Amino acid sequence: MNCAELREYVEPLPNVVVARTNKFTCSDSGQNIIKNDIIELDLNRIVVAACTPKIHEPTYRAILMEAGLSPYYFQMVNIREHCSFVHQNEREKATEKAKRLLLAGINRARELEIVPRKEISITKSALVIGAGIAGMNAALDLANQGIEVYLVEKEATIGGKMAQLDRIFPTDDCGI
Amino acid sequence: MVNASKHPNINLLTYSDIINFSGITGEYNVTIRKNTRYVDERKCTGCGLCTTKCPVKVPNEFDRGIGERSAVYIPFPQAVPKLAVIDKEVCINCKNCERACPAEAIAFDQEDEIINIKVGAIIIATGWDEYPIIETNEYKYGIYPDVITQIELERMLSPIGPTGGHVYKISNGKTPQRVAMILCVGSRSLRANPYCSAVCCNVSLKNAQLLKQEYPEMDITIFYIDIRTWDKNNEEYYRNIRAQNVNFVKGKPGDIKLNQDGTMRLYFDMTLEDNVTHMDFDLVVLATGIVPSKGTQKIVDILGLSKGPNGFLSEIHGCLKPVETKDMGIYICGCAAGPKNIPYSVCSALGAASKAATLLSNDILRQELLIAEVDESLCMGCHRCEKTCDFEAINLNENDIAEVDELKCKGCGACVTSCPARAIDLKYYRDIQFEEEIKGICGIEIKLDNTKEEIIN
Amino acid sequence: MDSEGSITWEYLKNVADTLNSYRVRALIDAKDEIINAGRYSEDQYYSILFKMFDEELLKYSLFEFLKTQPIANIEILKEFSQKNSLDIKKVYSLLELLRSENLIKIEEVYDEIEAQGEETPSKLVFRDFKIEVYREDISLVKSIYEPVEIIFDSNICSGCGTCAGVCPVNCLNIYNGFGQIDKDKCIRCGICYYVCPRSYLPVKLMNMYQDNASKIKEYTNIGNFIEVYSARTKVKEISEVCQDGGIASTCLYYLFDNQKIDFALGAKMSNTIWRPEPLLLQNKKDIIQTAGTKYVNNPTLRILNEFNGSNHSVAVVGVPCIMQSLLKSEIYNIGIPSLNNVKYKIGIFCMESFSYQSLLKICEVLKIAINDIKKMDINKGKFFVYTNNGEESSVPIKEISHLAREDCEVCFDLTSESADISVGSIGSPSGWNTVIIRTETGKKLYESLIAKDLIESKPIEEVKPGLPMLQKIAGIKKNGCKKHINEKKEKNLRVPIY
Amino acid sequence: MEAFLNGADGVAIISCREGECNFGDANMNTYKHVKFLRKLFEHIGISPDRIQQYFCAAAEVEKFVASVEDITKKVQALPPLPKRKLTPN
Repeated sequence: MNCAELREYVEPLPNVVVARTNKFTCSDSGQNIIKNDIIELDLNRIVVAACTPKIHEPTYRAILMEAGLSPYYFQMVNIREHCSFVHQNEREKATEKAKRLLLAGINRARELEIVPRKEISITKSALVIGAGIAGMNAALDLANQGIEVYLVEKEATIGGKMAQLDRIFPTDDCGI
Repeated sequence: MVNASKHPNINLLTYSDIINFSGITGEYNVTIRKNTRYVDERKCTGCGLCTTKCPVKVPNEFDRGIGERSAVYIPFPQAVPKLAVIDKEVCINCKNCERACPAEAIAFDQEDEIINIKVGAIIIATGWDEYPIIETNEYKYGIYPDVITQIELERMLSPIGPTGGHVYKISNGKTPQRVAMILCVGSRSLRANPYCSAVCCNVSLKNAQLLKQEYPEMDITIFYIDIRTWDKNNEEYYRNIRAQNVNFVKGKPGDIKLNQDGTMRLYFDMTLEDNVTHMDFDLVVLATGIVPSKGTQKIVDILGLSKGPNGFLSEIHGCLKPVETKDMGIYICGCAAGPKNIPYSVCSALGAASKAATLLSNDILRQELLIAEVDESLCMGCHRCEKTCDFEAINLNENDIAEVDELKCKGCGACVTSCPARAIDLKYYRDIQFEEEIKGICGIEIKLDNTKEEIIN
Repeated sequence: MDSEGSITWEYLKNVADTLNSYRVRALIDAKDEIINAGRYSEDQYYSILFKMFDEELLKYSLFEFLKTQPIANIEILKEFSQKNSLDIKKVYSLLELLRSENLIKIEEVYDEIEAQGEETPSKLVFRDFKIEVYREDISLVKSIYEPVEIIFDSNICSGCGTCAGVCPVNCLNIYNGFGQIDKDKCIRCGICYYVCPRSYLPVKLMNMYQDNASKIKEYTNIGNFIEVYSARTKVKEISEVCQDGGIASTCLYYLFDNQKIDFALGAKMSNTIWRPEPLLLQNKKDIIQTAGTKYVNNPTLRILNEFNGSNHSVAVVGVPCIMQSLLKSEIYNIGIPSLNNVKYKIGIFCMESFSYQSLLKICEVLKIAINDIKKMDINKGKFFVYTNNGEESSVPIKEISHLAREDCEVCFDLTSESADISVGSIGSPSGWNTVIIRTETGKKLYESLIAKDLIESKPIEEVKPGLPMLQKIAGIKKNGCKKHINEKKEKNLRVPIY
Repeated sequence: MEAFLNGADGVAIISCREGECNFGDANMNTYKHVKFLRKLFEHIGISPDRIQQYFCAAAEVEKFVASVEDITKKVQALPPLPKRKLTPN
């Protein structure tokens, strides 16, 4: 889609201080641009229109934190999966849709708030459910690191399905 | 097995079920019910004397019903912990065992024990079950006695199994001469499960080899769609067995009929020769697939995890986060997450253990509170949110105002919609945030002074 | 869909606002609970829900309309009623709702008419409303539709039983004349609050409905009426058992006889002597059980749900508070099937009633065992008791009035102003009833009684002490009510909003 | 309703399949609300086709596309709903 057009579209929107297009915003150089902008322009909300938040949202949140901003003042708009991937042959319509999504993202960004965090002291023990070959190995591994492990098995004996096997491939060892 | 049971850092709780779960990463509260064995674990020596005195005989589940066990039994000779257990459903209360036990370990008045524990992380390794072929009677399993599964063959091949390592036809007790093995029963099928069960090819190859070693004259035919032996050394293993005079037929048998002489006739399409034909066999062994265990389903319900369309537990990312679930402190491994061979199961178990240990190596965890929030000035105390919440995270305080339990709330938002007074909002996912988003998607711009709204499209 | 053409954006906006209404939302979510409670079927549930929705929708549209006006008055309300082709009375009722929900403030403007001699003292005449909207956002208002629990707690529950009779989840009941609520079952739909005569009661509006008037005006101490008579029954079975003139029973007798009603609601004596309980009358034989005045209060409307569903016709005989809640629920039609079935409202005069416990105390004062009492009566300011042995004793009302129910202190209504026809003894000679005809329904019924030769009737002017006496006593009750309400207000106690 | 108020002619709610909700049975809770809204739309004279709930898992691409096409078709058959008017100042 037409990224320059998108930038021109969002620039005059209320509250928008700066809009940039950039290849690979998630790269180091892209990250630095955001960081510098936050510091120099005193930004308090960041909207990134790029790929899925599933992968890079943590990356960007980290940048916000580095720049001294709450990581929750960040909003990601997925114009890759939602626009360029699914509307490959309709460039103009895809751009139009991206505008709407961006507008939604910017609108939401205005209302963003800091989410409080709670500090939890971690209980140094683990529960392993199922004492088959996987459960036993996991339990032993943890136990060997000095962690207290509860190994719970619904049957009367541990070993699981593997105890039923006579030999195991490809080594033909005994199953038990 | 013995290592696991003897390790000082492992509290082994067998014959137990998880019955309740709450809390968040780093601080889970789990309630475990230790089902009664009717045998005192501290006194039982595992001598097995009681089992010889018990008058009840039922099919032995461990040996897949080929052998028998009594109502008081030790699952198998190398069982860990080696303790007797009484199956109350079949027990006739004759108390012979009580009289026989030299350690006075039989305790008919024992009751279920409820144990509450606090843990920082959870690993789920609830394993697999065999494809329930008894329900579908594929290849007349359950109808013709000499149609068995690989696990049943496995038990017969075991020197400690019900037949002492010898293979017999169930119908007449003779050693079979012609054995058919059918792969992909219940797997890679449009009628049953679409997925590959990952281990059946190798299991069949291994058992064919064991049979060949025991009975060199035996005719073994393996019917396959594709032989999938993808892991380290497995292809070599396959080549080796192929060289041992085992017959391989590419094509899945379509029908099975019982002949007058007790043998079974398989009809099949030899796809490599384009030839529809049939052959007679004494024993048919089905390589049944792997399905999620019943325990997995139960754990999904109690822990509130998600599972995929095939019923296996879902990881966050199939490639990069294969042992992690959406709940940060809960990890999955082994066949609970999908069919695996043993090395892969062990790898995933160690992966999960490593992930859990990484989490537990921290002293403090910072948890985002993406949870519901109650506006006390609007709350009417109608209890509706309390009834709606699946996680029992909302309760009314003494002033009849709803209170959210930070540890239990999962931030699902069900209470938000249930509140008639609109007193509940979800942090970071507030109604106002969505309303603004909707306005954006609908193309409505908000002017800076916030007083004028304008249509752009 | 064709009808979509007439929908405006403003309408959609009001629909959206209405969906935020506490009551509507409470009902939506409680569907399973309501249907499982077994009182209303799924169809009835939806009809109640949508009726409520429509009512709320109108209310919010009025609110939105008022918001656009700087100062609203009656003219503005008329404009709204014309625009939406609504009865002006309906608009008043919505206004009353908005007021009770604290969304608007209403100031009433009165004209003072100067005294013209002794005969006509100076008085205030209603002229106009001054309506001020002082809340912008409905969704931020804490709902006032609390369950009637607060009414119970503040001792102003009249024990009429309506709430228990309509509750969709059966969480209310009346014990010993006072309400009780099962908080766990309650879904907070506020239906009970809506029908309760002691939560808020639009008195002026109720008189207007009785009168079928479209203007707000002042009424006398006995409310709106068409005609007043003094009458007594000619039906022998009734005259043998009745308290005075037996007119209320005769009305039922006629209605059952002519298949005008399928059921009637009344009070009969329970197994505990002198303790009434509600009765669903099925035919005229049942009337005998209900004849005679009961001085202990009775939650007649509790059994409303016993004829849920089909299109029955029902008459209700009851005291003023019962009539009030019936008329109130008629004005705020909430689609409760059993309330829609009520076709005749026969009111009884009531000065105050006693709880069963206080009746026992009166017996103590009189040194009579309750089981010996044959008949009770209030006459000439005294409470009379006649025993089975033919003895008669009495005590001045003043001495026992502190034993009356506390809630009766806040009741302004002596003559069942909300009924179709009111019956009582005050104003007529002994053995006769004063009958106040209030509505067209009441008038038709009374005319039929005369036509069928079931009663003997005289204009009230022909008997002593007559209407002035009734007006005077009604005035006493009204003033007493005002006094008690002011007292309670001073103590910051909850009072009914009239 | 916010969507309708801001100019949408139809709303599709696409949720996980029955029994596969991440959060217990929130998808079925939503379904209850959608069912009510459809009834309400009928009651106030709006076509219930304007609001639909579809159940499809994240991986069911065809079903998702079919859902979107289904509601688009249904809503396109209906006249547009009234739009918010421009309020001067």
